[in-house]
Amino acid sequence: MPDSAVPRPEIQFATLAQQGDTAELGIWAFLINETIFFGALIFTYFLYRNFYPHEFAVAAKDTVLWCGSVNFLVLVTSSLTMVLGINAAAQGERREMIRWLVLTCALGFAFLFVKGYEYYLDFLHKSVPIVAYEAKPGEGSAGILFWVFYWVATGLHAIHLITGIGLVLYMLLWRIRRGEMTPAYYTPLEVIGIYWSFVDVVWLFLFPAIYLVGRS
Amino acid sequence: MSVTTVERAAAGEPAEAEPSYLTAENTISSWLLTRDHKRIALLFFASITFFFFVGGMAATLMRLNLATPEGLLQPAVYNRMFTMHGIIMVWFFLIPSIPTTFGNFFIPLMIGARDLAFPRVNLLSWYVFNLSGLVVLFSLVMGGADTGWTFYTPLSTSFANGYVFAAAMAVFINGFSSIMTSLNFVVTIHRLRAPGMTWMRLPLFVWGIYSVSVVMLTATPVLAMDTFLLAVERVIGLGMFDPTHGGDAILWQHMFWFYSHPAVYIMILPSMGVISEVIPCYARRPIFGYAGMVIALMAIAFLSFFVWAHHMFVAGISIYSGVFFSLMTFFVAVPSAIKVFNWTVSLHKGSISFDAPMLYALGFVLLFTVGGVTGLMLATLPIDVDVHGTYFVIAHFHYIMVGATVSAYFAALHYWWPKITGRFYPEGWARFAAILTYVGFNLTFFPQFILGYLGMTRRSYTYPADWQSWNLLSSAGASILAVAYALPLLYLGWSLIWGRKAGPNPWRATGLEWALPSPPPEHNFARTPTVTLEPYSYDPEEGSFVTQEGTSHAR
Amino acid sequence: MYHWIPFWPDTAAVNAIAVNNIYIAELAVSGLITLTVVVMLLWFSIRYRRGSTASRANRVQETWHFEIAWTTATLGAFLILFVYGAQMYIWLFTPPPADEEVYVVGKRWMWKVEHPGGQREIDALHVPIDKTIRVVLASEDVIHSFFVPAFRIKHDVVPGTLETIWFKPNKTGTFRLACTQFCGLQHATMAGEVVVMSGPDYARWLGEQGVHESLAEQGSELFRAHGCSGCHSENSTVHAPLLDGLYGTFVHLQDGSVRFADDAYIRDCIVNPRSFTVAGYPPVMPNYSGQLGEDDLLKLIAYIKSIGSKRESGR
Amino acid sequence: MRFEVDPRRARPLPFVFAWAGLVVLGGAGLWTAFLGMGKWAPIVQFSIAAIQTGVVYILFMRLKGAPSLKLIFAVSGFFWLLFLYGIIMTDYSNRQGWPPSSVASPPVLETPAATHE
Repeated sequence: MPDSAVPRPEIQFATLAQQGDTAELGIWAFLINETIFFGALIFTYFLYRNFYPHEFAVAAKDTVLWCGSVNFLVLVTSSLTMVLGINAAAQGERREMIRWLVLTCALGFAFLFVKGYEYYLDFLHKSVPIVAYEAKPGEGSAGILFWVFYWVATGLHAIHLITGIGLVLYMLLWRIRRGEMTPAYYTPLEVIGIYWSFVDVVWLFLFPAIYLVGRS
Repeated sequence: MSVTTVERAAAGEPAEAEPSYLTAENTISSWLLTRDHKRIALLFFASITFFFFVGGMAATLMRLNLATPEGLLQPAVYNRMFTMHGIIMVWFFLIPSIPTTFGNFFIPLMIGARDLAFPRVNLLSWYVFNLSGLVVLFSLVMGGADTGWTFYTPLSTSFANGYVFAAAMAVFINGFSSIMTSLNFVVTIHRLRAPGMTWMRLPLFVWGIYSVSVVMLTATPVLAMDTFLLAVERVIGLGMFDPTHGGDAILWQHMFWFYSHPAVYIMILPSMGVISEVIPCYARRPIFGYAGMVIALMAIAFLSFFVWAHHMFVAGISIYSGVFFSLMTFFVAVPSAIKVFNWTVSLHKGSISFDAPMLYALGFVLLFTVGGVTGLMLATLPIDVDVHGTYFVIAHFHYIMVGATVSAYFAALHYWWPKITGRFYPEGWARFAAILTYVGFNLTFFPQFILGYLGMTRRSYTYPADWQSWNLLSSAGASILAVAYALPLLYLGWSLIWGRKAGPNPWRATGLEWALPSPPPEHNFARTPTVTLEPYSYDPEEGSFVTQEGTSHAR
Repeated sequence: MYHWIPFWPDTAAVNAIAVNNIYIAELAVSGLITLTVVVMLLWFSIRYRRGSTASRANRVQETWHFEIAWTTATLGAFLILFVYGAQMYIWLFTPPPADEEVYVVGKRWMWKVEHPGGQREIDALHVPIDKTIRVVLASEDVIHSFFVPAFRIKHDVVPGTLETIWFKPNKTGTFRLACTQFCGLQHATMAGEVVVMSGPDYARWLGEQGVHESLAEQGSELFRAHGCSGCHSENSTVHAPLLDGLYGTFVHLQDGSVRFADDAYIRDCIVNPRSFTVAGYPPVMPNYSGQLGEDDLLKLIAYIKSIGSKRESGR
Repeated sequence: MRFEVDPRRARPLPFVFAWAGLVVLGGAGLWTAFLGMGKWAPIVQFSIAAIQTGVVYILFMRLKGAPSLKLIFAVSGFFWLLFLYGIIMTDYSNRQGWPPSSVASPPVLETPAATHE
């Protein structure tokens, strides 16, 4: 790797190590904010599920369990491939790094594909409030609150995932191609990896909230 | 761990040789694409000043309308005016005011850093702020929203017919700007302090900005989610706050005030920081009880999260909850009281000169005290039950948010004006404006306390005729206040060209920012300073002072 | 007793006297704090102005004693105020046994009042003096807030729930009634008057309203018209709980919880029956939300209340 | 070119194990949904989610061996959520007539003396 590819620290930092450390702290500060953002949404869910347990259970029976479970697997696996990609970057295995990152991206797209298909099934089941909705017997007027939550939560999660895919693609198509990710400085990848895993964590909570309520 | 040591290779030149940040480059793109925190601060300053006068215009119309019971405006117009006044003043002036301008400009200078940790994010924050500003202006131009700045559901979701969606989206987008700015400050203050700049040597302004950033970072996402759900409900017609589907209309208020009560402290904490800079400088003595001030700042920031439902004592929350929030509100008043006492005692055995920033600061202390004690009344449950939603509340929070915060804003503007521009402001005019602000403000808002206890409800375009004298008094005060707020724009503008040139340290102050030439060079410190002293090492007896990196200056 | 104070609002209820007292106490404390700050500020500013010859030697170095002192002082004062306020709040917001009850429905932009005898008024509320009046509040659309400055009482009216407040007027006259929660275009004019009358005057006023049916009787008609009586009666084929004597008792629900049958409970049961299935009964009741307006609901509640009290008095 | 590999980035095996653990835990959560656990089901399922979150945070997001400041940042989001959840619940848990399915604190009991004058 040519020496010129090793970036110099920005003007406000003394060393690359300090710059990298600060960037990681930055993403963690951002995640405080993201945690509370999704946490507030999930709070409304807890609240209404607590008020209307029967309505929620009935309404949630129409969620597509296999889609949610497959997506759980896909997302957890993508977190792993992301980490392996960063490991490869840390070890200077450029080819391997690219392979893992491409796989991560592909898994991200797979998630979106399954999610899209699930949305289509929801449409067929008439679970789209306003557009196509039919209250199931027993779900009362509160059951639709579950579906509002479902669309808001999965929609916001998908937006976050799309952002993540965009960032990985930016790394692959721009920063890595220009040879900027070296074992000496791969913090951008590290930061994106942390963000990616956080999107995964959101799904860990949405999965029981959406798919497991009202089974059995 | 948290300390930078940089010896830039080419640091042999004397600092004066480097061009100032204002003159380093002069193309339009050098401003619009700048990563220099000082330039971004000026960009924010321009945006915020613009919104201050837009919001002020709305306030002028309101006070004109209320001068007579018959009013001047159509009810629909009046309703939109107070809504837009609230939204613009809260999110587009008060919340970003001090952090994005003086915070941006002086945090790196005060801690001895070359820039904020994420300069690009900082610039992006300005663009996002302006984007949200465009959205709110769109909403305003199209006719405005008519819900009040609090967007209470279900009025905002199902019944209001203004541009509520656009206004809510403006608030949502604005949140990103707050988050980016506060994230930047938190990380910068943690990671980029100069050697020797320990936590207990930070100037109180830095502490103020740090505490406010923590609050912004943790409170804003709740508002973001809340406005997002509101926007969804507004568009599709049903949602989480919809009582016809079993939703709870009060949940909106809980989540809204979870942000918006801390937001009040977002507005006041940086001002407290400013006042803690100004008072020692003009009293020529160390601040009284530095550690106590720091603890009080952080305690206010922390406790501010536990008091939000005091906006909801009559909203139908459980009475036990009401009692809890009342107790917490009394608790949060304690550190505020400590700060007032400490500022006051900081004058003791000083050598006080009454320059314009000091006049603003003393005005701040007095107005904040009045706002504070009336806040105490509002924390007392039965009184709140009575005066909630009346002009008493309006007067109370204007004392804090306008009286105190805007005074501090002007104090900061005058105090740091020589540093920012390299020119003195005209002292006589500035003192006149400071006194005029104080008089006009009290004349405007003190009558509103009386009106409130008499039972005049807020957000009303009309009122019974026997209250007209008080309202007229208030409107008259408002016109004085308008002059007092417009005046600095004129003489500060004048001083940009004809003002006397200022040296590096015209006030003989101790902070690191005064060690730099005025205006500062592009990359601040050619050589990272090493801090050896706590701030505010003034000596009133000798008239001498020692700056934080250890240079002592005799009288 | 407060008339000599300038700029003081009317004080026309027992509640208002209590609030006046605490308000005066707070004014005194606030005045004291403000005065302390102002005096200190002025004194220091004058004595230690630049150029004055006052000695600056022996500046206080150990500041923490002072800080501890005024922290404890303010904390103590605040806690006293808190306790004083909190117990009064609980008293204000816990309705005592009532002599009279009225139903008030907020609707953009008017207050609709229904007396138990069936008398109705708009933007006016007639009440007798020296009686404890209980007001049950409901909203048809957005959040309103019921505010009578002369009584120092206020409560938001939230759609989807019923709120109860009380007051006991002690002065006859006409007082302002206002809405303090912004509710749209004509919020400012959503006001009315509360007329406090002597007992005989009030009885005469009630009689003059030309009403034939009490609220409960109107509710009884609705009870039949909406088919409630088809299930909730002794000779029904559907297994549904009887409502006689329900009001004011504890109800055991299917999910094991216990609810107190008050106005709000009955309202919840009508609009959202599935969440309140009574233990031992099948969940078959249809959902009436959207079919009944708030005033119809209040009539039904008045009816169910009346058969509750009939049963009791019969026993 | 010489460089030191961050020891936490040297071996893939811990991450693979963590991944397997996550999948197993996810499967367990799925399984509990069909057991008919009633009101315990959400508690168990969200506890599983919390454990999974811990695994992801510590290993995938490299909190293990990170400076304590990062740890504080990572936890503080959840810490603040506790305030949000806990304090709002002080209201909902004993609001009159809310939530609909729990014991409301009984108000001072009275039936109106007479519904007719």
